[in-house]
Amino acid sequence: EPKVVSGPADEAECFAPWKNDTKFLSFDAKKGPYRIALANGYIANTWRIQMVQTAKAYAAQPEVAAKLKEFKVVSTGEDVPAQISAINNFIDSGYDAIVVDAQNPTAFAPVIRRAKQAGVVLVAFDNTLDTEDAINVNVDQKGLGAIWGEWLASHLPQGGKVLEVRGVAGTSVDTDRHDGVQEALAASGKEFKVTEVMGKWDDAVAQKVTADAIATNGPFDAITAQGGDTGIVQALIDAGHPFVPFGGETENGFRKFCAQYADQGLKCTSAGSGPAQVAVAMKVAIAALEGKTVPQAVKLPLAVASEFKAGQDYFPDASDNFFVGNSFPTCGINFTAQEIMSQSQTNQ
Amino acid sequence: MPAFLRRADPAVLIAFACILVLLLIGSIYSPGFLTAKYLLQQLKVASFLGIIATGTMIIILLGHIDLSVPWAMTMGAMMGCAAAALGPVGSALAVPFGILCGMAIGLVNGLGVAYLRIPSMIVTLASNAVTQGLMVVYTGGYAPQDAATPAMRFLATGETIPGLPNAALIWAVIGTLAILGLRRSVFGRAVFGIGNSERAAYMSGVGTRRIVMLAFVVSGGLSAFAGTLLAGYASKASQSMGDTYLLPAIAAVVLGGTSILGGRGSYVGTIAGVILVTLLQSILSVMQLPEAGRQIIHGLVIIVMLLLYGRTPAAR
Amino acid sequence: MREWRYLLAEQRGTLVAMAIFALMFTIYVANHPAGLTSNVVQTAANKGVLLAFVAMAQTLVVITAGIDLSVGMIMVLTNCLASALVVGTPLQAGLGVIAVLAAGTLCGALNGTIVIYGRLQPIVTTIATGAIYFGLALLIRPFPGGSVHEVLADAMTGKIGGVFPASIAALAAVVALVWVPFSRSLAGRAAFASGSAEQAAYMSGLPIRRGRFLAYALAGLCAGAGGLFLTFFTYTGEAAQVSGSAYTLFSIAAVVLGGVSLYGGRGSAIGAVFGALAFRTIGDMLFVFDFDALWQPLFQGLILMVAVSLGAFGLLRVRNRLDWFR
Amino acid sequence: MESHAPLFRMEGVSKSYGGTRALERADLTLRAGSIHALLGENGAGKSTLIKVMTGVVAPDEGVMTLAGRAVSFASPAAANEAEVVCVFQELSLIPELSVADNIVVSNPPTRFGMIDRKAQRLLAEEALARAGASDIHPRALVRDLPLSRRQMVEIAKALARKPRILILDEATSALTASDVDKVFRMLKGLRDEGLGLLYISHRMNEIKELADDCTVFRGGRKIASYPAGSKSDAEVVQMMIGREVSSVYPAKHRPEVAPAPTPAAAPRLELRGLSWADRLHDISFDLHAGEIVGLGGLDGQGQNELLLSLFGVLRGVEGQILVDGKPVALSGPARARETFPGIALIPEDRKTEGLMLPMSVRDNLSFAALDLLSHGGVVDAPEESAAVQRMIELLAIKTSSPDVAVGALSGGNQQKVVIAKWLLRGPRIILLNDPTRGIDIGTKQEIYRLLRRLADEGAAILFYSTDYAELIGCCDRVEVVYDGRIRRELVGEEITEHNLIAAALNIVPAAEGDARGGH
Ligand SMILES: Nc1ncnc2c1ncn2[C@@H]1O[C@H](COP(=O)(O)OP(=O)(O)OP(=O)(O)O)[C@@H](O)[C@H]1O
Ligand SMILES: Nc1ncnc2c1ncn2[C@@H]1O[C@H](COP(=O)(O)OP(=O)(O)OP(=O)(O)O)[C@@H](O)[C@H]1O
Ligand SMILES: [Mg+2]
Ligand SMILES: [Mg+2]
Repeated sequence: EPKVVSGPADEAECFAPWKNDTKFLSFDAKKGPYRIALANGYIANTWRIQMVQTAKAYAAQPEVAAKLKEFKVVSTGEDVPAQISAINNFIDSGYDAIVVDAQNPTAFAPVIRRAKQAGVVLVAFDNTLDTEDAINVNVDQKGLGAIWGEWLASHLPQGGKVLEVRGVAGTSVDTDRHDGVQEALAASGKEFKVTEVMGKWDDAVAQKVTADAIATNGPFDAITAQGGDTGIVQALIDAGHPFVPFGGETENGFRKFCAQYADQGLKCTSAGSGPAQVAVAMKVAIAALEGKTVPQAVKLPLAVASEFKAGQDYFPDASDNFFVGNSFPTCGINFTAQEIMSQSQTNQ
Repeated sequence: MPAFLRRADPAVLIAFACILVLLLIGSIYSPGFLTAKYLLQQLKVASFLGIIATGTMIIILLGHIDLSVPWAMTMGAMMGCAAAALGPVGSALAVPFGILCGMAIGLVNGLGVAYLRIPSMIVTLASNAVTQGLMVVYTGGYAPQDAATPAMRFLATGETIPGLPNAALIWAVIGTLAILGLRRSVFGRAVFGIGNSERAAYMSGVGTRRIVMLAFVVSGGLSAFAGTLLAGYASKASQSMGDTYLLPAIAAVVLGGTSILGGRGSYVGTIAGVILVTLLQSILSVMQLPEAGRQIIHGLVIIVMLLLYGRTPAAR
Repeated sequence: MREWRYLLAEQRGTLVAMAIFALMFTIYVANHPAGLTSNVVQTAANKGVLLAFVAMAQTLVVITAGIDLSVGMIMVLTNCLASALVVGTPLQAGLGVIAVLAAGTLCGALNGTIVIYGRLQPIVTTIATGAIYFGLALLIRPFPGGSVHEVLADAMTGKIGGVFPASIAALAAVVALVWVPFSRSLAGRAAFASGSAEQAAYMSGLPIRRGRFLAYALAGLCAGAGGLFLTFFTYTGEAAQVSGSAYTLFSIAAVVLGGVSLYGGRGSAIGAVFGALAFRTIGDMLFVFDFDALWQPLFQGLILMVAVSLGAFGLLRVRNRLDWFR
Repeated sequence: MESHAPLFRMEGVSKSYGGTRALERADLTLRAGSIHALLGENGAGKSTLIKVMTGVVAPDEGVMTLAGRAVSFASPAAANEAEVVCVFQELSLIPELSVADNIVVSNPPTRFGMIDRKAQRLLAEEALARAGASDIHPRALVRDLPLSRRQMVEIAKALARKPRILILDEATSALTASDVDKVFRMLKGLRDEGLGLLYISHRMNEIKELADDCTVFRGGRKIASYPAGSKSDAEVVQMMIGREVSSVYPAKHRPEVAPAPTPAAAPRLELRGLSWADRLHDISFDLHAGEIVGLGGLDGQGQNELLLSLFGVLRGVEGQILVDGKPVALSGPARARETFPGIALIPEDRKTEGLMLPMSVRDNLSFAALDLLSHGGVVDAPEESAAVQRMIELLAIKTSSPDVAVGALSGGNQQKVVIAKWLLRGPRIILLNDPTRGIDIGTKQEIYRLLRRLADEGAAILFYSTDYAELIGCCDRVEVVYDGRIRRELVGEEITEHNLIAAALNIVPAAEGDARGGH
């Protein structure tokens, strides 16, 4: 049972509170080294694989490794109950802290209660949990949408036709980002006609629906997309659609395109929540176990870029599927693409 | 009525009529649906599904089902791209290597179904899971090269005949082979025979196990081939790129009049089914409806079309 | 002597499923850091029961030689419904439970109606109705949310007398109230018979349509019970397409592990329940064995492959090659 | 019980399937307390008539009356309701259900709304006993029973329904003499209880023994109704097939005419100590080119297994099989059919082992010989058509075109397709499992002639039949099987009904002469 204390947090630079009125917590210090678990859901996409790789890389860093007795990762698939059960099992097995990339932010109430009773530190990231009883490492999904929306509005002085490629229907991330975009566009006071398609955060799907949208509803004056951005640019190229301002995610392939076609009108803002946030979540968990003061909700800086420099904002030699934006300098977390993706089993 | 129309299966004719109706409805929403550009684009996208559906159809004709399509596709695409990383030789062999990997999955399925007599639905489910596992390990562990080769790009999006995407050309070739193979070849006859009664086919001295295994190998190879083409289309391979193709492929084959119990169906129907499914998805995706509405309409349209022509004969 | 042999032959699928489950669960518990505690059992039970409900639903349809690819979506839809209806006073929540189960039954009945009276092939019909059910779920829950009567939910996912998982008791109750009467009724027999040999069943004067319809409707009911439990388990509703499809596919795996013939006419929901529990234990193995995170899906796939290949050992005993063909 | 009042009447009933006119203004009158035989060649419309009577198909026109009241059944269930019960030619058992389940299938005893399995079991046992099949365990799965046992279950199932009219459509076609005896005793009992029985069979001797009235059909029309015994065999056959059949069986080899099996040459097929599981024990005999050898014995004594083992279907067969003096390893039908000089098997159950019912006659006929009719894996269509046409003519298969689905042919014609599809390969060793089951007398004669001709041309034929008359009429030699062993070899004149039955029942022939004088 953590004490509510007054801020600021111990590593205030890194552990920025989510809001002004965010509570600060202090758990009873436990003696290390700790047993920490990562309960992941789905794994078969690049973001999640990269995330797991980053988590392992972070746990392997000497100063972190020294504090860990065990770091265990379990991926349970799409199925929320399986993930809940995994957390239950971690609790029953006496792990000190559990880091969760939740499949669904609202579904964990019962297990959060159990964790609290058992005195286990629960830290959620990526998809955060709707609760005050766990620590959330928050990416502002709605704010991300707002960034894209505001950026588009600023690049279209007269308003115009916008193509919005959304993600997977029914998820909170999709809804939050969509709301952010819509509200920002509406707030600009300009006239926007938005065509919405569902791209499922997948390049091939996004490319197909974009091609269809261009053929039937195009041309567009601007584009925003939650994922699958590389495919969307590819669709523009294939259709001979003029390059237009594009607010999108942080895929390496997308940024490659943005850099390549910048002078032909492909102005981009690329913002997102890199998989490396898992490292921040682990850092928070360790800090909490050490009895340090941490905010209940940590605000993660977004990795935003509108200018693209090779080797820094994107990596010409790395895979298009790679997610860029893996550094949180305020937290002392800096991974290069190579560090993450060539982190193989043996050198763990 | 021209002779070829009189000979044709009425179900297939109605299916093609449904295609026209869909297009007309689309064109009320936006005239863009009737442009050559849009139609050719659909044909290109339909080709991927068409190639997969060819394999799916052969399997369904046997009375089996292949649920390993999604990751066979992904594996084909990823392994093809991986081969390209090995330099010019690898680049030249990228597509065949991808196909070979798909055939390997098919071989596992085929061995399981034909020789170990495990229900196809479950072997292919398991092999799909295993393949997914392999691809996750591969992606995570080997900093994979996953950019499509120029050859893949060319096969998927290039145009040998101006205006006609190569993908469509490839589908046409595969389709022709499938029509001839199913109608005229010993293999095709055996497929129909096994689909109707594997026991009787076996007792007729047909090597039913070999045929079934071969069919799964073909299906795996076609899935992987479609995967490499899809990688060419998207210019890269990625995880779970095949997830959205499994159910549409089955739906297309059955919408085309093939019996899920095996032994009955025509490839022309499958062509109609593939185009129907592709158009329906495309039209719904660009119509500005809430996703819920799209899903509901999608389901309703399929049921209505089946009620129009896909009913099995009454028992009496 | 001959009598028990026949009994054994009848129940072989179910017994094998039980054995597979017992073996896997023993391995799991033996390696679990916490050992065999009531918490560990409860966690496994809650997770397994969800799939068991869906597998039961799938069994009902599969014995008629059909397949229901919408079971997962019915579960998702009823989950969303329950997150809106099973709230408020105990009375309201109770009525909500009934409404949710009724909605599940209705979905199943709709499948049945289209398949039987529309004479369409079950596989595409249920792909299509699955899309419809998912669309409806999205209408109710465009994004995750809602709530549930927490006392009821905790009771259903908790422990009876501090030891026995309540979810298992609920599952047993559904088996006793739905499956047992159905399989022992004339309609149930007609469902089995039409799955085994439809023409013969018709010639024998069995009420095939009634039997099949009932099977589909009860499948909807079981899937609805699954959706209800999902809500109890998560306190929330979510229109999750991927998890709907995942449950559908898992249910097929569970049914096969449970000894139900996908060709129809043979199998028991009890076997499928154990098949589901066994399948779930495959996932749990990841927890007790220290596999690298990236190797876990492969490991899981391989165990599944091995588990489904176990049946092939029976082939060694086949001395008449015609027995290969069902 | 008035035996003159017609129990059931059918007038002017017609039924067409697409273009095929299966019944044309057919009439039938069935008296209570009588056994009425329906006769007619394959495809005459007998089964169709029965299906109309029992509500399986709806007639195009015509009326039916049951005990004076007009009836029309919408389904077999409705017919059962009116106590009209039928044993169909294509059996209507549910393979995955137990024997007991099947016997009470549509009307099981219930307790509290659930099926009472104890009561069901008792009912089933009683029905099996009445049918004379107490050897069948009520919990056995129908799937696991051989065809003859399934027919017995089907009869028991009909009895359990307490019929007023009982119809048997070739219900005895797979039964051997001892079973037939039991069934006949039972049927006669039912007749005496006042039931109306309708009996269809292609076995003339059965009809002679059983029937009170007979009706002959041809081409969907009623030709004549007459009291049994009022017409000679020749007249009946004349009515059935429209021509005379002088002698059903072709002449056998007479050593002085054709000393065919030259002992010098190696036998075409030689079995040496064949054993398999607990079904076959140490079976040895030879089969020479030019010979027709019969397999006798009660059904289910291992004859089917013996034929299957020669076709490579069984695993773990011990002993040796030699073809033309060379040992062969048969790993399956595919090997068997290619083993020079080619082995063919006409299987037991045409529906599941012989035919792909929904496929066309053409596809079925050419299916086993596609390797011969193709070049480089591509089927030669003209060659195929010619071959198919040849076989249709050779066996006089009654079909409107080769594109018709085999399932739409009458039972007998389906059987002909099975035979024809193997003859198309021109095999030199032909194994037949009850090949004339359900075939009319005219066609039977053609088949016997064909077999003899094939033998004369050098084929070796092994012929299992449940019909003793056939063994006596056709075979040069008969191996009688009992409990998986060759009980006795009967050659030439020794092949008599008496000897066949004695050996089949494993009765030791005390002294050959005595036995002959006996009955
Ligand atoms: N389902 C069907 N569809 C089309 N034609 C059919 C069908 N059933 C029977 N026929 C045709 O009707 C005719 C009569 O068939 P039916 O089965 O009544 O003959 P049958 O007298 O019983 O012959 P058998 O002695 O061979 O059993 C045949 O020409 C047959 O081809
Ligand atoms: N499928 C079957 N086929 C034939 N006989 C059966 C079958 N199942 C059970 N029986 C027989 O029916 C009787 C009842 O057996 P069973 O074990 O089913 O009892 P039960 O159904 O539990 O009884 P109750 O109806 O009193 O609950 C036994 O004699 C058994 O051999
Ligand atoms: Mg007949
Ligand atoms: Mg027999």
